Amino acid sequence: MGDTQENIPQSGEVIAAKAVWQVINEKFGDAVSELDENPFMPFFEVLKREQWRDIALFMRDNPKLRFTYMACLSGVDYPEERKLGIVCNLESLGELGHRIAVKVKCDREGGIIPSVAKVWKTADWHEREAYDMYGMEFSGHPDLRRILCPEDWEGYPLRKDYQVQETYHGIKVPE
Amino acid sequence: MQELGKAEHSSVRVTPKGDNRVIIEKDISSEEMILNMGPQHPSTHGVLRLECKTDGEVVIEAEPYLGYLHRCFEKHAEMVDYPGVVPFVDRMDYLASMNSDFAFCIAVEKLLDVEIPRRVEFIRVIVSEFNRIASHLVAIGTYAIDLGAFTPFLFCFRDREHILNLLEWTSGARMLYNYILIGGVAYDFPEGFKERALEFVKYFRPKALELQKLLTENEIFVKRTKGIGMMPADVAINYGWSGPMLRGSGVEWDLRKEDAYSIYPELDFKVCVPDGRFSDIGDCLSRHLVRAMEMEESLNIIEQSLEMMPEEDGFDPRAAIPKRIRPKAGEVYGRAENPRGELGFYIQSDGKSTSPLRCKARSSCFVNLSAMKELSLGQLIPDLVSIIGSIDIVLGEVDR
Amino acid sequence: MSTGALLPNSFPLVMSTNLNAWSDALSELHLFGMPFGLIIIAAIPLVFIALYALTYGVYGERKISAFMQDRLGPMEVGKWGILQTLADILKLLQKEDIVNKSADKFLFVIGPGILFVGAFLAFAVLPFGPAFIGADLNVGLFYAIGIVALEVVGILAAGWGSNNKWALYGAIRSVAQIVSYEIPAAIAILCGAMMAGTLSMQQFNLLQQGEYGFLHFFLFQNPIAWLPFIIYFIASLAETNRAPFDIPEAESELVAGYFTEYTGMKFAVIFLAEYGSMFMVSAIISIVFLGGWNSPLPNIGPLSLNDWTTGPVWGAFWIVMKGFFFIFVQMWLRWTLPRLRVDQLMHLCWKVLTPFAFVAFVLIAVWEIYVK
Amino acid sequence: MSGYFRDIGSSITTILTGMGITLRHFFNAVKRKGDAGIDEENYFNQVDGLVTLQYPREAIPTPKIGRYRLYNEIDDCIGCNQCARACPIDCITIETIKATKDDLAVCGKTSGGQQKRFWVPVFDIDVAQCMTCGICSAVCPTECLYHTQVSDFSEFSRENMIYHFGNLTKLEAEAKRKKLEEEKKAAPAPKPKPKPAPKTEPEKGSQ
Repeated sequence: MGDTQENIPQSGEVIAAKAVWQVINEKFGDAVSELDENPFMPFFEVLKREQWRDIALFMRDNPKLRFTYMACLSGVDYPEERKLGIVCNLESLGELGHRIAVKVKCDREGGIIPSVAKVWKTADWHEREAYDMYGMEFSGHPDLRRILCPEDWEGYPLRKDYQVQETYHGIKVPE
Repeated sequence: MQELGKAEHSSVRVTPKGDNRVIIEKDISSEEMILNMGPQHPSTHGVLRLECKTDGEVVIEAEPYLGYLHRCFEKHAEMVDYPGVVPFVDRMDYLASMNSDFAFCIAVEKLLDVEIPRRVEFIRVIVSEFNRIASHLVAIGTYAIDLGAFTPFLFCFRDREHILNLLEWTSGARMLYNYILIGGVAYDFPEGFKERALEFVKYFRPKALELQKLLTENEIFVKRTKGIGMMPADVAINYGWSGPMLRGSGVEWDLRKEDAYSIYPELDFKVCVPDGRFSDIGDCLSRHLVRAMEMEESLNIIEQSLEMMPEEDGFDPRAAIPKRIRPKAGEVYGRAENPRGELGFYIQSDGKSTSPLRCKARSSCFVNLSAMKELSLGQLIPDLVSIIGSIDIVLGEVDR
Repeated sequence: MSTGALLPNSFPLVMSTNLNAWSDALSELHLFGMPFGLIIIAAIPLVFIALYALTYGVYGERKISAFMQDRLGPMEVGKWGILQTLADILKLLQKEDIVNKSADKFLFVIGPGILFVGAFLAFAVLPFGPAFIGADLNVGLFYAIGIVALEVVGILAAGWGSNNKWALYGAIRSVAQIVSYEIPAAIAILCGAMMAGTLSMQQFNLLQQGEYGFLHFFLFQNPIAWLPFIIYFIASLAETNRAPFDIPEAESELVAGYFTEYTGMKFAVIFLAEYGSMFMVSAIISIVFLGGWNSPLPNIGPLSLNDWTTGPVWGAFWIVMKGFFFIFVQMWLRWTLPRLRVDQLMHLCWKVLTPFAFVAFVLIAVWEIYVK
Repeated sequence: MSGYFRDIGSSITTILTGMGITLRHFFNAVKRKGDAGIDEENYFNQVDGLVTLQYPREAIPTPKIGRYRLYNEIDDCIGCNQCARACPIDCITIETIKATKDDLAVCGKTSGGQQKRFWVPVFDIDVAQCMTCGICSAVCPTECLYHTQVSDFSEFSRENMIYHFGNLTKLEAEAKRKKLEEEKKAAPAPKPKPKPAPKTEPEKGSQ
């Protein structure tokens, strides 16, 4: 972080994230992990993923938190842990202005993560995309289909062990 | 858990309202018809497909189908090294490549520890504001075409051409620049760029006024857009809207102010939100007005930064570029204000390889478009076109 | 009000003073027992439409739109691209004539035909100057309004026969639009008929004749006439599906509307019909309100401009020029304005134009009875 | 009711304003902007009038920095393979043959005076794939690979889009390869140096 202008809000961000994490930790206890004080993206992990939707709703509606805005939801592959996961970047628009990232992980094969598509509508398409690219299920998602790849595409392209299919409807797939 | 279900829905509902909304009497309704709008349709701005359930002229529901322009950006990004990702970023939002590059470089520079020369920051801001004007010109022009006015479109493209010439002069390419590099920019401004850029600002102001008179103030245009596609602020936030879309709903939120990246905190500009005098806040016209106002603000920013930019003889804009870009292990979410909203990159680095372990692009159009289904409920087909136009999608960014 | 004001002492035919001298002479022309002259009379409007559509209609529109948009327009074929339209026609002729598999072949083929015939039939009562008219009907105006509406059938046939959802939308919109706009258009025209007291096209012209040129035109004789004039002009835009009322072919909504599926020559015929009816409504408006083939120039003292610019050939010139002027305005509007929405279009028709047309109708009647 | 008349009034005025603007442009069509390049003084001199050009005959000149068709000055190329590795889409194919000792003089020096150590029989650039990002020219140590201002280079056949810059014919390459084999046999493994050139002056091209 060479730029001085960016440095100041960054450190403040971690402090704010810490306060946020404490509020969540009070409520949910050991369902959430310790806060990782990553200076660019402070995050915690949801250890009990069944509770992820409750945590999400709490984060959105608690007056101290008010994470009204989901900036991003990225699917991630953790091949060495044999897990898939999502990373959600959340932010509170308005006077609170704090942001935090949340990670949820699930098993690599047949993993299920509760959907937060109804909490943040942003998550709707992002979860579809994560499903499309990584293949984890989102339970409770209103319309879980592939979004970018064709419906009948085989495999999940962004997994690290992905092998591209040879032909698709008789068309040779390059590489 | 019942409460959970209720609470989940509590804040999310679009109630389409407005003066110009048509009330459809249900007793004359007939059979539903499925109408496929796109992927090759003049007003879907690329290869978007909308599967519309229609009842006469009324669209009961429109379901967007994406992926026709999916070019595997995220997979590509995992295959090539960091500087090699930048050209691919260019091709995502091809109307605002500079801004996209800027966002990506911000993300990577957060991971790396690089000191960015001050002049480089100014160059970056100036070119990306130029590109923002160019992008908004396309947005406004194509919106005019969607509503049947062809002439404003060509006026917009005429002015955009000057910007492209300016950017070609400094970056060497007209559209896909690969100009903002990680840790610097590719070239310094050419001799005389400042004068020409100021001339452009002088040239463009009356042209923007003319555009306003020809299009924005036109009664037919107002009638076609005012009160159409209403999006209340809280729903817009819940949908994750950003950029002109969110500001069109009256939320004063601009990453240039919020994140205060680069030299934006030093510049004097305002966040454009509609004041509700000409438009109903949250409708298509508001979004259009925000774009028109932002062009003016961008001109201000360009003027200011051209004045403030430190002059250096024999300045090497590539001096700060690291020899080998191999960030330490970690993850970062970096973002910048794109003409279409927040363009963010979630980058995960393992500290060993020169290419990202995971590079997720949070594209603004993708998120903005996700509200399409809800916005389209019970609209007329012409209004549907008007709404798609006001979202200002670039399919290259939607599908990545 | 007599024909005597026309240039006297001329060649019997070329400069004939008699009304309809050329067309009467032609209709009596028989060769080998065939009514050869009638064929020529019929052919003249056809040739006119084709030529005008080729030159002014397509090329002119492209150039006008280009200039309004700071472009050059067609420049490649011929000097200043003058032959561009010919090249386009050649291209269209060579194109494959596609009739899609599921189309209703009969309707699909007959659609452009009806469209063109509808536009063309109206030319029968259009006076090209004092000496030429296809048929000087005493209900000429009524016939013209009626026959232009025949286009609706053609559009519906084309749209339905295409078996394409966009075409169907276009056709339905178009029918709703044309039928609705018939009403303000007809009432506005009725105002003109009321001022003239006749429905014959040639009589309209004769009534607006005089040495003061444009001052004799109904538009300048009666201040209220401006209202039906504007109403008719707006309605005529809608009837010919021109912008801002081009919602039946709204390219950004309905791809191309009712002619989405047409290719090659059928497409060209639809275009020809559009330009034909554009000229037709422009000619009607200039006959009813702007003196038709009468010269707008007044006699000013010794400069008898009006007399110099009157005559069969001048008459043809004036009516064509007036028609072209209104076509220019139509193009001008098209390249300026956005498109209305379907319901706004209907709103404009039923809630704005029709009431105003009625008001104009009453006012004109009052004027005719009490003021004149 | 007043709203009704206000709507009619504003419609008429705004439509007339718009028509005034288009008519002004129509009459301005006698002027033309011309083909001044952006780096010329008079670029913004003519702000009204027609702006389009008849492309192949008239064109706005590409600025000097213009980054279009890729070109390789093979005489300066040392065959270091950096560009091919940097290229994000692998549109550059390079094959090199190490020059034998007695050939070094024949192989020559670059214009910068650097000794070339490789023959480059194959230096193919697929300009159809090339996305003109400029990364290859930035890493080139001898600045022999660069983008030219030629922006219009369409071809009828895709094969023609692959540009061959190699400095040896197939036969010559075969001969050189054989020569290298013989040299290797003669002097068994004198410490093979796979990539001597690139490390000498890296990143020079970027400045």
